[in-house]
Amino acid sequence: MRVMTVEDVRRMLLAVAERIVASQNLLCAADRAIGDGDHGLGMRRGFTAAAERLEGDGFDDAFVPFRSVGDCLISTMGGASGVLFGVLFRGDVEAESSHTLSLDELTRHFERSLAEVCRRGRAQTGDKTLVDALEPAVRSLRQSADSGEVGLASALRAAASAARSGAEATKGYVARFGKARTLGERALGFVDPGALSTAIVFEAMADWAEDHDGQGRRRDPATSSTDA
Amino acid sequence: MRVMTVEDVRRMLLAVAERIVASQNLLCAADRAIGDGDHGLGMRRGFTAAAERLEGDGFDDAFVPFRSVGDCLISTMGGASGVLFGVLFRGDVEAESSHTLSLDELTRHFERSLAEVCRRGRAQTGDKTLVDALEPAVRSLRQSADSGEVGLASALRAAASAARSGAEATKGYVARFGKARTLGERALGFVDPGALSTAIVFEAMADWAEDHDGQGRRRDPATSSTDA
Amino acid sequence: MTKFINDADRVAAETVEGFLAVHGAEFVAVPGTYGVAKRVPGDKVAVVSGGGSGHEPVWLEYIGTGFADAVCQGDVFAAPPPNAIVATARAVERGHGVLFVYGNYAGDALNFDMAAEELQAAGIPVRTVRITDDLAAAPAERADERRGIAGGFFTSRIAGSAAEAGLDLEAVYAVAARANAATRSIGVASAGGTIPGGHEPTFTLPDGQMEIGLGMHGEPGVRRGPMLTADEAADQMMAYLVDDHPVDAGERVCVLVNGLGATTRAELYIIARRVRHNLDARGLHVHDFHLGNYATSQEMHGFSISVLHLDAQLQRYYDMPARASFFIGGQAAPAEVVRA
Amino acid sequence: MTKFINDADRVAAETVEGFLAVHGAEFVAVPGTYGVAKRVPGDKVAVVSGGGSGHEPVWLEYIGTGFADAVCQGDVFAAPPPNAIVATARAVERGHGVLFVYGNYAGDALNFDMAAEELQAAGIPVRTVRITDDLAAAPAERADERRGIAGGFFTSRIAGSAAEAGLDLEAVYAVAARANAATRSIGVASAGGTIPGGHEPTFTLPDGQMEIGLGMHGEPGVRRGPMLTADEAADQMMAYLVDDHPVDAGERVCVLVNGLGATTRAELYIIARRVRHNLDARGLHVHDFHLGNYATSQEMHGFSISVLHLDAQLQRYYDMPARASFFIGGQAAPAEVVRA
Ligand SMILES: Nc1ncnc2c1ncn2[C@@H]1O[C@H](COP(=O)(O)OP(=O)(O)O)[C@@H](O)[C@H]1O
Ligand SMILES: Nc1ncnc2c1ncn2[C@@H]1O[C@H](COP(=O)(O)OP(=O)(O)O)[C@@H](O)[C@H]1O
Ligand SMILES: [Mg+2]
Ligand SMILES: [Mg+2]
Ligand SMILES: [Mg+2]
Ligand SMILES: [Mg+2]
Repeated sequence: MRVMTVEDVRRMLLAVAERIVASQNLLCAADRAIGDGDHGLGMRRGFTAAAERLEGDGFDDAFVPFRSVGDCLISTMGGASGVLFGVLFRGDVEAESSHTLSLDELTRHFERSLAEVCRRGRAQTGDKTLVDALEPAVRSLRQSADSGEVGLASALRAAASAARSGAEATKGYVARFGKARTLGERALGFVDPGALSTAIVFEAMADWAEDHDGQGRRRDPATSSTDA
Repeated sequence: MRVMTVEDVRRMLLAVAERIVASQNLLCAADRAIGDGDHGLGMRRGFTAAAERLEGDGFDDAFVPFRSVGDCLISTMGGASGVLFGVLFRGDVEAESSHTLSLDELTRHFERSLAEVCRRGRAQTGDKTLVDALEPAVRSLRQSADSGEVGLASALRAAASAARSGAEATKGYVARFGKARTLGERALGFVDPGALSTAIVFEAMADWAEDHDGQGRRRDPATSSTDA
Repeated sequence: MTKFINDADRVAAETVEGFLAVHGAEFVAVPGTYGVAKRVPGDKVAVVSGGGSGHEPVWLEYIGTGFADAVCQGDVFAAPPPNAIVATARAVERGHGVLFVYGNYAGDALNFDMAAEELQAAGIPVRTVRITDDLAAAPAERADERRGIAGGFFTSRIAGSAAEAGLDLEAVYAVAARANAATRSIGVASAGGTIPGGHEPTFTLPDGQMEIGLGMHGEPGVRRGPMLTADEAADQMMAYLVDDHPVDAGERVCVLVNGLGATTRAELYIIARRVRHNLDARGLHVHDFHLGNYATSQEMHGFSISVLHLDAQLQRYYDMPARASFFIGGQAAPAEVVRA
Repeated sequence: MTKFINDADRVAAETVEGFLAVHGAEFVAVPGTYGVAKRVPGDKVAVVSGGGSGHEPVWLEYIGTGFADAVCQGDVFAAPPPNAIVATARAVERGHGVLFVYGNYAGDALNFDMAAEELQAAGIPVRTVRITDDLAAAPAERADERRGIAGGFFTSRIAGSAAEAGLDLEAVYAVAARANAATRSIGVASAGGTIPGGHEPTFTLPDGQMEIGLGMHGEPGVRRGPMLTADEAADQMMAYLVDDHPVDAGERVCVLVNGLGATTRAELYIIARRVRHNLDARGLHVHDFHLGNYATSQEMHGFSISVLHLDAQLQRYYDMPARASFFIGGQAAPAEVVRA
């Protein structure tokens, strides 16, 4: 798969929403360990609304499903992650427009997301936030795009692995933002809930892309990161 | 022992106070079952103050230690039992005066107490209150006194047995007064805390009288009703 | 043990000391008691309340403009002794007699009655109103055996104002008795509190169970069963209230949704929402709506609903200015602004 | 599960509905949000507050005379979304700009900042004061990273009064920021509450342990250890407060002893007694002393102590009339009437 149609993007994001909703308990448990325990609730609320929006009227621009999901998260979730996951999906207000989505366009989109997340949240890599998963994922996308040889599905898979490693790495960090900040060293050993969500988002995108990629391997359902 | 001196009365009441203080947990547990759990606390507070008063300055009237204990309970305990145990010891404000205490005088004293407890508390036998222990104890004292043949120690022992049976009998009653009233049939099977205290009071008096009675048997410490 | 105290035996005393540390500009200790009195009581009938401590703001804080002139606390859950009550009453009695207002519990009645005898023997006239708003405590035929719970707020407030209006003792007594007769309450709890220093809760309920009609010391209620939703519980309790004191459309009522200690304000508002629907559906005019912890039982989890049925006479005194340390003037939304 | 609710997902919504069922005469819903607004906001700078629900009376009831003109709640413990904040602000904005006052949490800042951008893009000037009173949340060098807890009461009250005094946006902002900078708080808890519908407490502590400096969502504090007596806990907390913001004898302070949810008023008074001793011993002038549940965390067992260091400018606004549904004007005892 070299480009995604508008419909591909819509279906992929529906799959993401479904995966996040199914991960509610997992995300709440992660947030209970070093936050206030509500991360899964907010994400479920936001992505339930997003799924409804995606089920709704047709889209004629491949960036619009992303923006719709983002706006939906921003206006329904509340909490830190409402805005942050909102801009993660929305990218920037000054967005591109295109009927299909190439890897390069997708990469530019997430680069704008990353910049916006960092601008608003003021977190950097190593601060134990979702940036720790998003930043390596975006870097990986950029490398795949620059190589010019990688398909969308493989690029998303690589980005998902990078996001997952980044999320895992947060176990070794103390938090500088969010509710875990005051925990100090007591946050060590726990994964950041937002980084975990971010990894799940990229994994769900990679899974969908592989499932709908002629050349892609069928994904093994056992690697699904839900807790249903 | 045909009469008690002022000093006898003082020492006997000190023994009563000691016994009640040592019974605190037992009385609280009984009150927890069908009341608000504080009966032992109030009794401890009252009898601790009463013991201090008894330790204090000399008395020249055999009724005065009773009245002092009563006043002390009334002014330090609070709660239903402060007034009721207060008048149980105080008898009536229009009291007798005597240098020694005969069985007949003691009986008249407790008859006045019983009348006063009933007047103030408006409870009758069978209402599951301390009256259920006090009334048979007083009746027993009256019988002993009328017989003209029973010594103080034996009379108090008989009264104590009557009080204990009366207290035991409260297990078969529903309460018409105090905090257990709203329990209805759920109070069945539980002894009334105030009746239990009353039995302990008479037992402590009987024990003291026997211990200080030439003819009396030495009491078996194992029958002591404390929970220390 | 999760309580912040110093010594279980000093809780009642230090609570009063703390009250005076905050409100000492207006009130003063009654020496040798757990009583507090207005620094400047009016030249009028003295209203005196009291009872066991552990229910704060009842009775300690039921003092102020439109409330009592003096209050006397006892130990935790124990009535104060007669001599303390006498001293407290004497601190504010100004030659017009004393009205006692307190909850209808055996211990309180015994101690206040003995105090009344002593005051009367000294030539001070005393009248007594015992709060009997808890409809769960006895059937209507024996309403005078009922316990006093949060609805005592209404009677206290009206008694205080009637005295401030300058009525004589008999008249203040009559108004306060009328307020008490016009008030009904019912409580519900889902978990008990603990007495300071104690480790066992005052009553226990299996998790997921609740009990309607439960008393303020954990006395058993009329109906134990699985947790209902807030709306179901409010509906059932409103049915009990209306059964016991039928209402006609257009009648004027004051309402109190009272927290028993550990109930969140959010829960109280969720209950209040449904209570309001009930009142509106019955066509009642809500003259005033109170919400908050007005009468507690340690950190018991639960609430009570109290309804005062106003008439013109009661309203006159109810509407007079009132202020106590725990109290905020209530305010009712006009029926039309409340959405279903 | 001991909570009286209908549906965990409807708690935030029904809490607001209940608030309006009681206080609907003065306040009105902001459609499509969990926001409420004054029916008749003044022709002045609009003060708008908000944050996650579950801390009632914060923020829902921080509205009224001398408080905010509108407040916007989020879901339980979650900041409200930007569009809800924008709608809430627009309901009371009258051409003089908007001051946002809210707790310094990442979620609140992100959402309020995005709302501010949107309002500013529409030509409405916005200024923001983030409450940072919790000294346990970060060292003094990074005071701007501290969380907002119960001391936000003082800043809210002063901001509301400054706006009502007719100051312009910059001036209201400056006064509110000054109030925030002059406020310090510290909390302690011995048991956590549960989120409605949740079964696990927001934080757990072995029985008999307490934690000083704990946040309002159960965020860990600075010192966990065995339960202290009330006096010891109060002394330690006063030491933290005075360390962080040294005081001189004769200085004028306002104090708030705040319950976190399940703490009894008796405990708060026992704490207040010791706090008062501390203040008196340091020769401070207690201008006002508040006690009660002004900022809660569900039925958490614990309390916080907040101190506002008054200066002449702050006092001018502090002393203006103020009234909210949870709020009673505080009053301090003159030092001489407080016994040791
Ligand atoms: N300033 C920030 N920058 C980036 N991410 C942040 C920031 N603050 C919080 N987060 C992310 O948000 C997550 C918490 O989200 P959530 O629990 O939904 O919100 P809240 O903290 O309001 O309860 C954290 O795990 C972290 O990844
Ligand atoms: N009206 C009454 N007449 C006689 N005894 C009573 C009456 N009311 C209560 N009591 C006695 O008081 C006892 C309870 O005492 P206590 O627990 O100290 O007081 P309280 O009920 O105030 O907590 C009851 O067990 C009963 O024996
Ligand atoms: Mg969270
Ligand atoms: Mg008892
Ligand atoms: Mg008692
Ligand atoms: Mg949250």
